[in-house]
Amino acid sequence: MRIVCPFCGERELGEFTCLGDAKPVRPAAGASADEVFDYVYLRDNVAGETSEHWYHGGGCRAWLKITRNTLTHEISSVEPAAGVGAAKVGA
Amino acid sequence: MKYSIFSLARAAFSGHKTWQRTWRDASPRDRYDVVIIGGGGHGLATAWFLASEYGIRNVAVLEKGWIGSGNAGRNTTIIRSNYGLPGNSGFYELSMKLWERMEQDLNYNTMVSQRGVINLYHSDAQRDAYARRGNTMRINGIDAELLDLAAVRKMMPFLNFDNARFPVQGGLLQRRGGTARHDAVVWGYAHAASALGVDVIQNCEVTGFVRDANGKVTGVETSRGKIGAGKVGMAVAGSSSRVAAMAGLRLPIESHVLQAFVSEAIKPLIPGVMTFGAGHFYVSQSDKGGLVFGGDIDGYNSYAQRGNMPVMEDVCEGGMALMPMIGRVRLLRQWGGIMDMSMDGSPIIDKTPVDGLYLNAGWCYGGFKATPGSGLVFAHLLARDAPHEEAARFRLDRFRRGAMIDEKGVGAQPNLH
Amino acid sequence: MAEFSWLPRSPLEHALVAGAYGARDVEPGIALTEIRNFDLVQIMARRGRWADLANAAKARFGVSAPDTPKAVSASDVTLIWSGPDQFLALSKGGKHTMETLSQAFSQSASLSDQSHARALISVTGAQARTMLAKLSSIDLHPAVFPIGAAAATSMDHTSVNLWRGNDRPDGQAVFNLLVFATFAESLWHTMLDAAAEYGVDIGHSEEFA
Amino acid sequence: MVSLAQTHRLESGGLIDRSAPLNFSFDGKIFAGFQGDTLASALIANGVKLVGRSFKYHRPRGILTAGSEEPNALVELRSGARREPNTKATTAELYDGLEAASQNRWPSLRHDLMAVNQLFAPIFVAGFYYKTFMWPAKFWEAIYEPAIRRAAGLGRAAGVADPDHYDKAWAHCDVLIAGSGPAGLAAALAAGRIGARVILCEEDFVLGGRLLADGGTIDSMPAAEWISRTLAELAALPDVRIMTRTTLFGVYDGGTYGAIEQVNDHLPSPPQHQVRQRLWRIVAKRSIVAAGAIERPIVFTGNDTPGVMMASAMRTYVARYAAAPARRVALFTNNADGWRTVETALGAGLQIAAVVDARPDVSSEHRALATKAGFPVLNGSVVGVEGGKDGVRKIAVSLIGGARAEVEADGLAVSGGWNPAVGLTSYHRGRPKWQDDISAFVPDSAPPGMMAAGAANGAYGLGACLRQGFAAGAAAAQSAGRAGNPGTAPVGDDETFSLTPLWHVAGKGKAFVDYQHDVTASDIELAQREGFESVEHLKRYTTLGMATDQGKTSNVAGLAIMAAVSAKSIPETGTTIYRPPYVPVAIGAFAGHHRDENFHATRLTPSHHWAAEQGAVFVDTGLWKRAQWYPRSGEKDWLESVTREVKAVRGGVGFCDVSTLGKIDVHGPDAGAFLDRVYINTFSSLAVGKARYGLMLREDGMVYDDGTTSRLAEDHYFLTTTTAKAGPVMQHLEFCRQVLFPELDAQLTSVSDQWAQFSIAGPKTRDLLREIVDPAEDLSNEGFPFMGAREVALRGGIKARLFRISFSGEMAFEISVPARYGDALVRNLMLAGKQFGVTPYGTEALGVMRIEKGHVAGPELNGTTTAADLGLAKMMSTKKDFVGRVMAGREALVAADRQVVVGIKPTDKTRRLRSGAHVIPKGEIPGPDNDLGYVTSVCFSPTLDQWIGLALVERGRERIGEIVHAHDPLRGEDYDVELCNPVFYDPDGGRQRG
Repeated sequence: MRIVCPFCGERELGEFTCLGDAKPVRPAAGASADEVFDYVYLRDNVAGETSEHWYHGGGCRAWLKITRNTLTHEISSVEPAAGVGAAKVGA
Repeated sequence: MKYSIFSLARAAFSGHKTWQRTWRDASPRDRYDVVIIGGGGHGLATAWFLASEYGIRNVAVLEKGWIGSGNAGRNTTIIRSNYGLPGNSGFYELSMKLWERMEQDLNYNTMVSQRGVINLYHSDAQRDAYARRGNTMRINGIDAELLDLAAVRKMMPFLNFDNARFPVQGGLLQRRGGTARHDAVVWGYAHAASALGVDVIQNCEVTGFVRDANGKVTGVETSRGKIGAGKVGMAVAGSSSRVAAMAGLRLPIESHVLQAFVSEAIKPLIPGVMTFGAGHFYVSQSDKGGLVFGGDIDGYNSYAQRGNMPVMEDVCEGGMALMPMIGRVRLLRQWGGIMDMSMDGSPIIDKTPVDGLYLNAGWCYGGFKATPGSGLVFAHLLARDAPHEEAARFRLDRFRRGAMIDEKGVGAQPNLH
Repeated sequence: MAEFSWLPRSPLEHALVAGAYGARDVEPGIALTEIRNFDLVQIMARRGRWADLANAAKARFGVSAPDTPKAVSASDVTLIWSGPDQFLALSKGGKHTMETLSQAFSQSASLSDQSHARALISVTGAQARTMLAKLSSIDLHPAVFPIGAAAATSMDHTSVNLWRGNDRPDGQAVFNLLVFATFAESLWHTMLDAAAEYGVDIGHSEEFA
Repeated sequence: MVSLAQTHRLESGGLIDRSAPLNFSFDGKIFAGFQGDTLASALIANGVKLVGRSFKYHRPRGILTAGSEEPNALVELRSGARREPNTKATTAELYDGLEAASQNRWPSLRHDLMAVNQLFAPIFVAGFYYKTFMWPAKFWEAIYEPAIRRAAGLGRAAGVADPDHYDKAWAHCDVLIAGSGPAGLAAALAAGRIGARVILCEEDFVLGGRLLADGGTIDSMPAAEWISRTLAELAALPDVRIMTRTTLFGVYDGGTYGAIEQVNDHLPSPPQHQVRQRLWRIVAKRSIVAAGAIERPIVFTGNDTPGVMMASAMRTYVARYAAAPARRVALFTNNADGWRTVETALGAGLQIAAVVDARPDVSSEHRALATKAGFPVLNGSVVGVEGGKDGVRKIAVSLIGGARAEVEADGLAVSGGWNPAVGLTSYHRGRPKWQDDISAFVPDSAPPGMMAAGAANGAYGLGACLRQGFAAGAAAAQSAGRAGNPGTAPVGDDETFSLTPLWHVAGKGKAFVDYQHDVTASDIELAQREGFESVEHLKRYTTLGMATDQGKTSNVAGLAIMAAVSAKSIPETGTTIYRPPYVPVAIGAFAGHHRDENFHATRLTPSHHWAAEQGAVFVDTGLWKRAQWYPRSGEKDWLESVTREVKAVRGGVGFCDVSTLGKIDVHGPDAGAFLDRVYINTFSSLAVGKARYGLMLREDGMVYDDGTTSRLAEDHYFLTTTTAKAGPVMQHLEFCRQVLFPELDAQLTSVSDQWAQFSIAGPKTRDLLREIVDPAEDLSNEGFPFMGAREVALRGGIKARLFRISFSGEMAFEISVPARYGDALVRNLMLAGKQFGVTPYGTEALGVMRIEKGHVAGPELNGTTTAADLGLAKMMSTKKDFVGRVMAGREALVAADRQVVVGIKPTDKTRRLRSGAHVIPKGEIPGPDNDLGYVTSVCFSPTLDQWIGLALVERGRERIGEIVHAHDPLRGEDYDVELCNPVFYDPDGGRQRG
């Protein structure tokens, strides 16, 4: 697999680690245990296109949100995580 | 027809023209007491136990392709019961005991070969963890031995003892562990279940569930029409989430690819099953002579049944680190299976929140060894509506309760289990 | 009371043996040189402060801070991109140390001293690309990885910063590698194994290539 | 040197170098060949027909093919540690001194007693073993299986470490081409001229593919001349790279391809500093499979007799190697292409005995050729072969219409048509499609970026191969973004391909489909009868196509026979899944450099070489080498050394390198707020100049890691992790920062390698430090209180950081200096500490002291323990959100009966403890229901003069004082232990605060 890191360009799979589904969003403080349980444990586990968190640990250490097809491994988009590139957001 | 050397000899006179189908080629009927989705080892074993132990013979096993086409036919054939946590030890030992009588039970040679499984350790900490595990096994009445370096050297003189990055210090041995012929397990259960009246239906893909007004599952829609069912059991590891989604369920499961490899056939080179404790590599040698080996999952969700090179290289690096004598042995085939990776690395066998729908899932990469045990306890659940005592901890709600069975201690991250 | 000497010791001091290595029947195809005793500061822009950092960097170094995988050189410093919103400042002679830089970037960036965290190795020679192809999955073709190109990548499962410096006078490309200090000896041996068949000329230097 | 006759070497011709004779041995007998031979061609040149034995029946076998599809001619190549089992003689390049031996026979190839298996052939049908060997159960492992295993397998592995080296490399290109036949070379020309970066891989050691044997005319010149002109043109292009002896074996995601280069397999052993083989990971924007096609056999009785050979292989041996597989050749074909063998054989002066053509009609040209050369054309099929170990003698033919004929010949060339090499195009689980006009499967879909051209795509004529290859090369280069001019395509003759499908000639006696695995046509019929109709069932039940040739010559014939017996069409029957690698690849190549000590990288601490000078014993901790203890002369074992080290610390002062801890700079205005979210306790309130012990959880509520974090400035924290978790924690923190809490202004940098860090511990710590720290620094309890952290100056000018923290429970500091000064620091500590008896200590003594102090570490932080299990519940803040907070509250995680950390000590003070023992209530028989927990960490405590330990025990804290049973059946030990407070040493903490 090759992943086009938005910062480094195309790199090989070995530089990255996959964490898993990026769809579940960590519930805010004060969320119920059921909501947190859902976030931590339940997965759509899609056979097809899905978005995932990947870490470019063997490169620029950016966390990425990758849209990938689990049937073909084809990657259709790679975006930086929300907190990457924060230096360029309005203060 | 009963299989034996005598029936073989008799058949030889007729040029083997007298053999019947190993299992009946059944077409779906309108309704069954129990419909099992998934014609792999677990589904077929469940059907056989339903028929043989629980007297429920009006059973269909639905397989979307050919039986054994999922993980039953693409695993590395290891059987063992060397688990360390309550819940797992008892269950896998139940399974091991069923392996030990399988051929006689089924009248089919599944080549259960108890040549031993050894987990090598390379540090004091690893030795201590194996000691804890081995003692759990012993306390549960399972055979286990902790070998020191000298004993390992004697048993496997070909390992790299001299210039290894992580020298072997010893190993945890289960002599009753070993391998079995995976396809034969599938065919044997199909053969025996079919003989008891179970319909084994191939090329029959489940496309949806039939529900009554209360939401209870009363049957399945399939590529070969609607089939009514008193109860429906899912044994579709690798596709559990996809099938469960048809009933509106989300599971604590991710699908991951695990690669496996076999070398060219060579004369006997290694005894039993070995796992490398300092890398991702385990290996056994098949009766045909190929080294059957594997390692870690690729680490990303996949339904593609094929993996990539980094893991392939990682596995071979482990192999060469452990026993550099395999350098000139050639890797012949590489393939991948879809693993139902659960959130604690242990299986789920339970009723689902949907009435009439029963779940057998989350086997991670330990499903093959569980085949007979899984069949028995799932049959028990389907027949009695209560968990078998050896599967009492494999409940679906354990994650919500915090009662995980996490052998590796890595938590809710399936790709680390 | 004893007087103490504080001689710095390079992480490659033990492993590096200057001179020829590997194949002897050929003109050495690889030159490996360790550059010792440098200052290296990681400069990471704070939230919303890239523009401020860029201005401060321009003022301090006289060149623009790299915002893409590049290494830019001024007379006394090389700025090497190391990830989004961050770069490394590599220098010698105490001109751009943590102490001196923290003033300049106190508002816009977080600074972390990496001077001792890395070893710096320069790879050159006719077979440099061939040899690096055994270690690096990066495409080092001259058209793809020109002078000034940089990459945060891995070699032998170990993170490295790789960039192409100015060509040697004989026209050979020069590849610079910053490797983590505690991995350096191990990676060095791996590099020697990769290079041995081409013949290696090993040295160390107090000066940048 | 003995002069050895090459009895079957033709007088002239071939691409062999007759000026370079080579000697080699086969089964101990010495033969001669030439440079440019393969082992197979050299054996043929020497008239050797019998080269191997089959897998199951041990039938005598000869050479069938001239390539990597060979099922029969497998040998053990080389000897000793370099012995390579199952090496295909057809691809092994000859070198001087080559040693080869036949395999799977005993005692010899000619007289193989295992051939007795043939007597049992009526019983040894497909899958017979599933029906027997079941009684009695114990006999399987004891008797049946060992016998089966001995009989199975093929060659013998060396059994000792491979002495050769391997490496791996990366390559990048626009267009990757597999194969150097007409299609491959034309593709390279087009892509190269356009300006693309091209890599062409050819498994052979000579470029040209089928052109080498079949010749032809291209651009009005002989093929050989066209090849050399083309290679010259390609060589002049800067970005075209031709790799011979390199086989593309797999295609992976994102345009990544695997290839194996046999760098030095053509030499007796690799030259110094060189590798045997190199694994290539090639990244290509586009790829072209121009790997040709594989001629397929026809299944008929006796088709495995030595001397029966693929027609194209016979041409190859005659034309390329000038070696005659037979003097009097018969041809059995179902297609026009097979007739080329007649032309080649006649051209080389061989006799043609007859052509058996299964087609009803033969072209007039071929009839004329037969008449001119004087051999009969028999329209029919071969139904029997007379002969044996020494080859074919006579062939029985059944003519269309029913008449029989016999032909005397010493070789039979067979052509059943061609199968495009669809492996590479199918490895992403794409299935090839059936093409009726050539009766073969051709690529349908292909992995992204890949296309097939030439014979691999079902285009069999020379002209078509050139056109397709050239067009594919141009298209690939253009779609890879190149825009040059490809010039004009090479032109060759178009030939018509005429074939009448014939898979199986029914007859009595064994007719082999899979030669190597001895799968016969009747085995396939049996499989169908028993319900194994799916091709995957067929493969698994009969082992068809699972041999080392991967079914290259057998798969399609097998499924065609299955289609016939199950009354389905071939496309309905379908193919099995194609699986890489395309050819078997040495496991060593996949490992490359990563074996022995180089399996994984090694990390060394800044004091490593100093410790080595002291004779330290090192332990592997992850990738690190850490000093475990420092033995002194006269000490009889590790325990004595460790005990001395502990006593020295407790009674004086010692130091230990703790640089392996993960160290992370956390910067930014929100650094404190960030840490509050990742730790269970609060850090935003920590004063500058102070350190605090922190515990972090996973989101599932289990303890993840612990360590001390210090606040060095308002916006700068220095966080430490355990050695084991340094990498994972960094990744986790980056996840928290970048994904979970992007709104926080915090920056993270690993500074693990920047700092050499040492723990200095013992009552004389301050005395030692005062020697080394600038006298102006106040190290008094007031000036530098417990949990203080700040920068200090050292004597001689450099700066250090001091942390007053203690793992040992003693008065202790951790000192860190920039890593290049780490070596100087230990030497200076030794120098300055001499007067205090300073003692370096290793990880064992560190571990002893932490157990004495009841600190938890790796064995307790095992991923299944909660903060409360570890006795750290009070650290959990209730005033803030943090990772893991909610899930930590689940019922089973706060249950009263959880296993929690307690201390243990044996009731018999002389008894040794062992980790991994289980804890059982005293007086009870151990069983799953009373297994209370287990011992996690043990040590001999020199301070208490007995073994002590920590354990995780159900309701452990309530049980303190209880005598329980330590049960260790693995080691045959059972003894009583008392559960106690885990803090064995200085429970009030007075020493560390003093």
